[in-house]
Amino acid sequence: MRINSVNASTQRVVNQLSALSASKKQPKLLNLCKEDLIKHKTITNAWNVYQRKVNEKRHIQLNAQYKSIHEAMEDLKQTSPQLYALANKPEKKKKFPLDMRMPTDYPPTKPWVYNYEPSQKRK
Amino acid sequence: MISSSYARPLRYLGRYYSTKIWSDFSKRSETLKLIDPKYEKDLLQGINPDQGPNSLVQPDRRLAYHSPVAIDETFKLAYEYLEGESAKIYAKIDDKKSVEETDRLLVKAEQYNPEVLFNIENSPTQIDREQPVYRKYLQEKWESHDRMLSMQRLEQLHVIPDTMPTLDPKVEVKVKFPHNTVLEFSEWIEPGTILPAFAVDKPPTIQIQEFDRVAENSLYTVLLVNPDTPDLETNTFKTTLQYALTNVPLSNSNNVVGTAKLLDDDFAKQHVAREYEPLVPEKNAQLQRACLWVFRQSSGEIKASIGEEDNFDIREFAQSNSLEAIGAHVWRQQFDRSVNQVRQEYGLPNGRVFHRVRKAHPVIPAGTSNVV
Amino acid sequence: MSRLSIRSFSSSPIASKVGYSTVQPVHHLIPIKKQTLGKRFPELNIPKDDIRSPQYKPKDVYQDRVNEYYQNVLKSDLLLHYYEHDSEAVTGNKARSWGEFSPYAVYRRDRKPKGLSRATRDIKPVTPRNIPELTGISINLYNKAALEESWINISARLQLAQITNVKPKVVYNKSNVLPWKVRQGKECGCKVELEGRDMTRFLSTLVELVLPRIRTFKGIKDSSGDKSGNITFGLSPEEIKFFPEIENFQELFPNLFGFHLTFKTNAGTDERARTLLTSLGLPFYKEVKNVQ
Amino acid sequence: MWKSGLRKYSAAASSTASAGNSTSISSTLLLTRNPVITADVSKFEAQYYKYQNELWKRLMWTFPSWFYYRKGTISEQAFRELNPGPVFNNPNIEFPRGRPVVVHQRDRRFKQELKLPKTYKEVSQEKKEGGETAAEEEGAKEDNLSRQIVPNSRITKADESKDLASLERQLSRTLYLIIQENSKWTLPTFKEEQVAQGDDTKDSSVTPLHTLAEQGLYKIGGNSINYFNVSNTPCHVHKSESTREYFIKSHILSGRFVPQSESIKFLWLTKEELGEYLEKDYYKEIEHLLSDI
Amino acid sequence: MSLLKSIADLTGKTKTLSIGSAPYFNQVRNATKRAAGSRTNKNDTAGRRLGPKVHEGNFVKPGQIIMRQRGTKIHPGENTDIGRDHTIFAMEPGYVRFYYDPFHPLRKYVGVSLTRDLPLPHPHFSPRSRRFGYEQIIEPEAAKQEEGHMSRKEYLQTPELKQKAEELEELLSNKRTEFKTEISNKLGESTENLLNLIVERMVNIYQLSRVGQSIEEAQAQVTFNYIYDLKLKLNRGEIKDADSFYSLKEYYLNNVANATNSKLAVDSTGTIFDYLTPEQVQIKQAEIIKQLENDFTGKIIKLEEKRSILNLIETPGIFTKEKQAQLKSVFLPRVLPVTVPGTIADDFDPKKPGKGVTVVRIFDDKTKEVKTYGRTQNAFVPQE
Repeated sequence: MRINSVNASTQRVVNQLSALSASKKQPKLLNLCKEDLIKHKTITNAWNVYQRKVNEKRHIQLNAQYKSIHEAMEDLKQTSPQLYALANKPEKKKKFPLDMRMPTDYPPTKPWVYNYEPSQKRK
Repeated sequence: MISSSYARPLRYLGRYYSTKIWSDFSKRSETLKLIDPKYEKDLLQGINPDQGPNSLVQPDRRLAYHSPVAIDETFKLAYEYLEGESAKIYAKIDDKKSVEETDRLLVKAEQYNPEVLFNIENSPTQIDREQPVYRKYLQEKWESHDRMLSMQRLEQLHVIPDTMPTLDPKVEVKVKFPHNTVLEFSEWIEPGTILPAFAVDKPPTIQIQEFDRVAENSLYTVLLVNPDTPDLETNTFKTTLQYALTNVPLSNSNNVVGTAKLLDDDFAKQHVAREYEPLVPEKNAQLQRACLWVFRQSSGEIKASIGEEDNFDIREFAQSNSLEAIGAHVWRQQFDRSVNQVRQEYGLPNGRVFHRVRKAHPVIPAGTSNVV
Repeated sequence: MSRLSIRSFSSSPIASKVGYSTVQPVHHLIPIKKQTLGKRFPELNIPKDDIRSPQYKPKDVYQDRVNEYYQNVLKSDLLLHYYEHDSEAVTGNKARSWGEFSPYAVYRRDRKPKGLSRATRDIKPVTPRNIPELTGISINLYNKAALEESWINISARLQLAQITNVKPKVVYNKSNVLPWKVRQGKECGCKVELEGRDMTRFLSTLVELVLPRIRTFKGIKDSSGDKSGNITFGLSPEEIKFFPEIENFQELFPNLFGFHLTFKTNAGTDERARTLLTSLGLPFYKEVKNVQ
Repeated sequence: MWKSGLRKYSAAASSTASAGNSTSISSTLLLTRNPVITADVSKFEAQYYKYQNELWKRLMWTFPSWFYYRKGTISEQAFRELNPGPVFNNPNIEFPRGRPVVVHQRDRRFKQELKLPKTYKEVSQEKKEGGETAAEEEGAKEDNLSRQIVPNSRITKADESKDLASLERQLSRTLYLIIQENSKWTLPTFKEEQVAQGDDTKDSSVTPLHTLAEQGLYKIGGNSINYFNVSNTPCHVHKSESTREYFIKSHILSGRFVPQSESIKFLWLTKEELGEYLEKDYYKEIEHLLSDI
Repeated sequence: MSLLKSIADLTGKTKTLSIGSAPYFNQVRNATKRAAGSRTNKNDTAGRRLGPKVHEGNFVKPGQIIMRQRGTKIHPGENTDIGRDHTIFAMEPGYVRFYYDPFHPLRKYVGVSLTRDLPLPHPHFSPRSRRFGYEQIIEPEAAKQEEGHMSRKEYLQTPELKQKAEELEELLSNKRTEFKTEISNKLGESTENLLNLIVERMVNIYQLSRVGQSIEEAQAQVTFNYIYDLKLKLNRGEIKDADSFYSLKEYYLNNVANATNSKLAVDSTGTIFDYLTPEQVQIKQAEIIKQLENDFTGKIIKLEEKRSILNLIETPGIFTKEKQAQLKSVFLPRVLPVTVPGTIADDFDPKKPGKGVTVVRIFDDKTKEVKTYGRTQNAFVPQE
């Protein structure tokens, strides 16, 4: 009764606080039976093994790429010092373009922008 | 279920590859199967919601149980994936690999098998200890609790360094006195417990669990010493030997020295180097520690018998016989009303009685005359 | 409160007990976790990622597109982008020793680095092992209004929780500054540390839905950064309106609060961190100084 | 010490190389189209995400509907109509599958399933659409913000028609540009002209590798390509006795590849498809540069 | 003063040091403090007489103070302790040693060594040197009195323990008489001595099975206990020689242990029954469960049926206690399921159920509906 009789702004704060707090909102604890517990463990194990494999594969590929860059630069240094100097110039101010977007779950209505107009500079 | 042969089980002859490897027992041990077959359907095929899981006992609780959504479908895919990975590992095992390498690969191939996990979680006493994967899980369990507890007690009660200087525990040592008819004393004893004399008046059952593969013909020594026997001449303590087993052959699965073995006359003759005599503390002589040490015999059989000297030097004994300490256990005793009866049983004279109050007499160095 | 009046279960008063304790050396090498040996609260010994723990929370609940993009596309690009042939690690400004022979310095802390109060990290060349990565986003909301009326902080906390899906922690004042009415121990805002899927979801919302709709937003200042690869910028209350979680419930959040966002990276330098953030879709702009 | 020695050695080597004029340097362009949509997940991954998601929902706190739908409002009524409360724990009824534990209109044993009432905008939109004609509706559809969102198909027309030259195919994969000039499919390669003439004192006399690749691309593919060059640094070298092909990595961001001569054919292919079109040894050499996704 | 004097002497000898006309050292010291005492002058306290009270190598008695200090200038080492004000005192009689401990290189320690020639600290891994300190009571009367002395806790617990022991003894003696008649019935005629041995054995097995040992374990344990007691008797001299020990042992093994092991068994409730091997037990278990399923599921359970179900479940030596409880909860529910024919009243008015009809409302989880049934008396398993 007393809660209902407070003014509107106080009531709003009370509501906000109750939306934040855990009281009466928590679900029952998961008490899995023995069989389900082992099943869950197996699922988790499989996921961990799977992720480990994926990460290993990525790591191997990145290492190979790094080695390949290193070899290319080593070779370029031998073949053409000028080109090497240009290729090894640090690009400190270079930024990734905003047009490079991260993938979405579903494609946009027009999956690709074809009508690109080159700027004046390039011509 | 548990094979008692000491021979090395399970070698994989030739290359072997099957994607349904976890349901194929032609080359894998039968002991990797679910021990209790009544759980098989619930675990591998899914729980029927109209009957509920088998592991819950009460019918109403069984029906009221709800599995997480989509657990069975996910489990099926996970099982297939892990089984495939396991088959790949089995394909790597051949006869050229060393024993350690084979064991390592066997652990890797079976460690995620849900049947193995279920066995180790729910029937840890019935598992086959010859299988490296089970030993690995046993070791993890031991290291996560029991090893820490026993080392804490051994340190707190000064078993190290009062008997042996230090301990690098390799085996799990469990002790119980199965002749007891009271539940409190008939279970496995937690290290450091204070026990009454009647609870220890018959020799204990000792379990020594090795976690690495035990080499053939490896022998063990077990010594029970009491470092708190009063020595009135010097006003200090001396160590007495209460029980000694030597040259005991043990394996991963055959690892208990208990009633069944002691009943055998040959065993008693060959391995009991000193008959069991329980600790019988005298009145007001305070708590005494019964320290049980387990040694690996690194240089074969011990031939010499143990002398009857008054003060037993366990360090010297271990060094002269090149024994490696691998595990220990401790319990405590003090004078209680059953001590006199135990003394009578063992034909011991009546115990001395000491003053209740501790006096300020200094220690008398050995060799000086006994003048207080 | 005097020490004598503290209630305790012990029968002897605290004042008669010695304030001395020492650690006895042990005789073995087994580390003992004492808390796991107690029998009173067994569930506290279960690790959080075990489903039996009351604190268990599933982590991989959906496909994480931001992380996948980073792993599959950006990592390889960044490796190539940062590659510098024959480069070596640049040693940071380190704490100095007091000299080898001074007996006074045996147990003394090392000297501060030259010209700085704290040592700086080495800058190592980028290899597949240390490709810069966004490790977390920390959101810090300083609520001035809460200094006077602490209940105002409730709506600030709720606002952060609404946006980030993580329950914020309350921040308290550490010191007294009377002219600003800052009192020690009073609530002055809240903060959230985002990691994993919470972070990537927040990042994608920010980059794809919020920032493009802020007309005045030019980008993050090019000079932002703490020199070790953590970039900060702020959002004002008007800009927070564009978060879809707030936008659709405007009547529930009549007062909005601005906050600071810190993108925590392991890049090591601000320059690298900036490049990393642009690859994740955050724009930067260069300040033009007024040149007369 | 050893460093300076190395430098000397390399300088000597390069001088011999450039003096000999024996090697021809070219720049190969690895032009990629990054995935537009998220990667396709395996069956196990999809199932795992579903399982975890269900667990997550099961362990979520109860939705504070009293906060979002204030008591006595119309929206609250609509919400209540859409979400009838769970079964009440009546002590006179038997529940063979467990008694419900209801707190705040949620059975705490299960996840909470919610249906949300339509917002004011949506309702008014519906009303309007009801009154309007179908043609008007069509026109309004495109630019109306509050129209119902229907996700587009992950498989595009280009996939269906198997148009290998389209940039809209295989949206979840990385595509690579290959061209055919003399009946052989290759990655676009552009030869360095000036370095062979051998004036190595001036930098301006040579074109940097990435510029070379850019110029070459515009030459064969037209000007309307928006692309991002990842780095000046080559990511790979394909060596033979007298040739050096340095790989330059770029992403196409928008625009299109328009062949500037009739003889040029081009395709946008995934990693596996590249294996079919390129020479086997060559593909094996560059396999690690190509993304699996 | 002495400085002034020496300088004054100097000036006397060499005049070059005097400056100007005024004599250089003719100086007056003015008071810089007020003459009347201020508060700060009075707060000096008496010395606290801190410091070591004994020297290295001195003999100390327990409780004797070794060091008084503020804070721990010196730390308490072996056989010493520290008081509330950091006073270090001896815990054992012995010789004082001041030393450094390698585990705490910045601390000084003081300890008490139990003998004169023992250095401190003692090597980390060597056994501790300890003092026993208790004196033997020689006089027999006093010794007996002291031995009989009980702590308060023991004294208070004694009556209860005694009563428990008596109850146990009574239970066992009842069991003995009970077993005696049963065993003599089962085994036929035998000598009184042999019968007593067998009865004692069964009682012991019963006791061990009460703490959870299986029948085979308990049998082996009881055999071992008997032989072990015989051996102790031999050691005590109650048995003349080794030969009679062996003959007694053989007699027990052949006539008591082996003769009864395969015939008699006892369960944890103290019921004697024919021994079954573990394989036989398994077969029997399956049989009983099959019988329960075939004969009693889906049927009305009256008192008679209930008794036969209970008899089947409680067949001695077949099921463990937990299993029995589980079987009871499955086969003897309080209310039979609605699928059992004859437990549902065909037509009834939910508001006015007839005599002997109980209205039951059950929630169906699949259809999400509440169904109402009228249950007849037969639906409820009779309670005794």
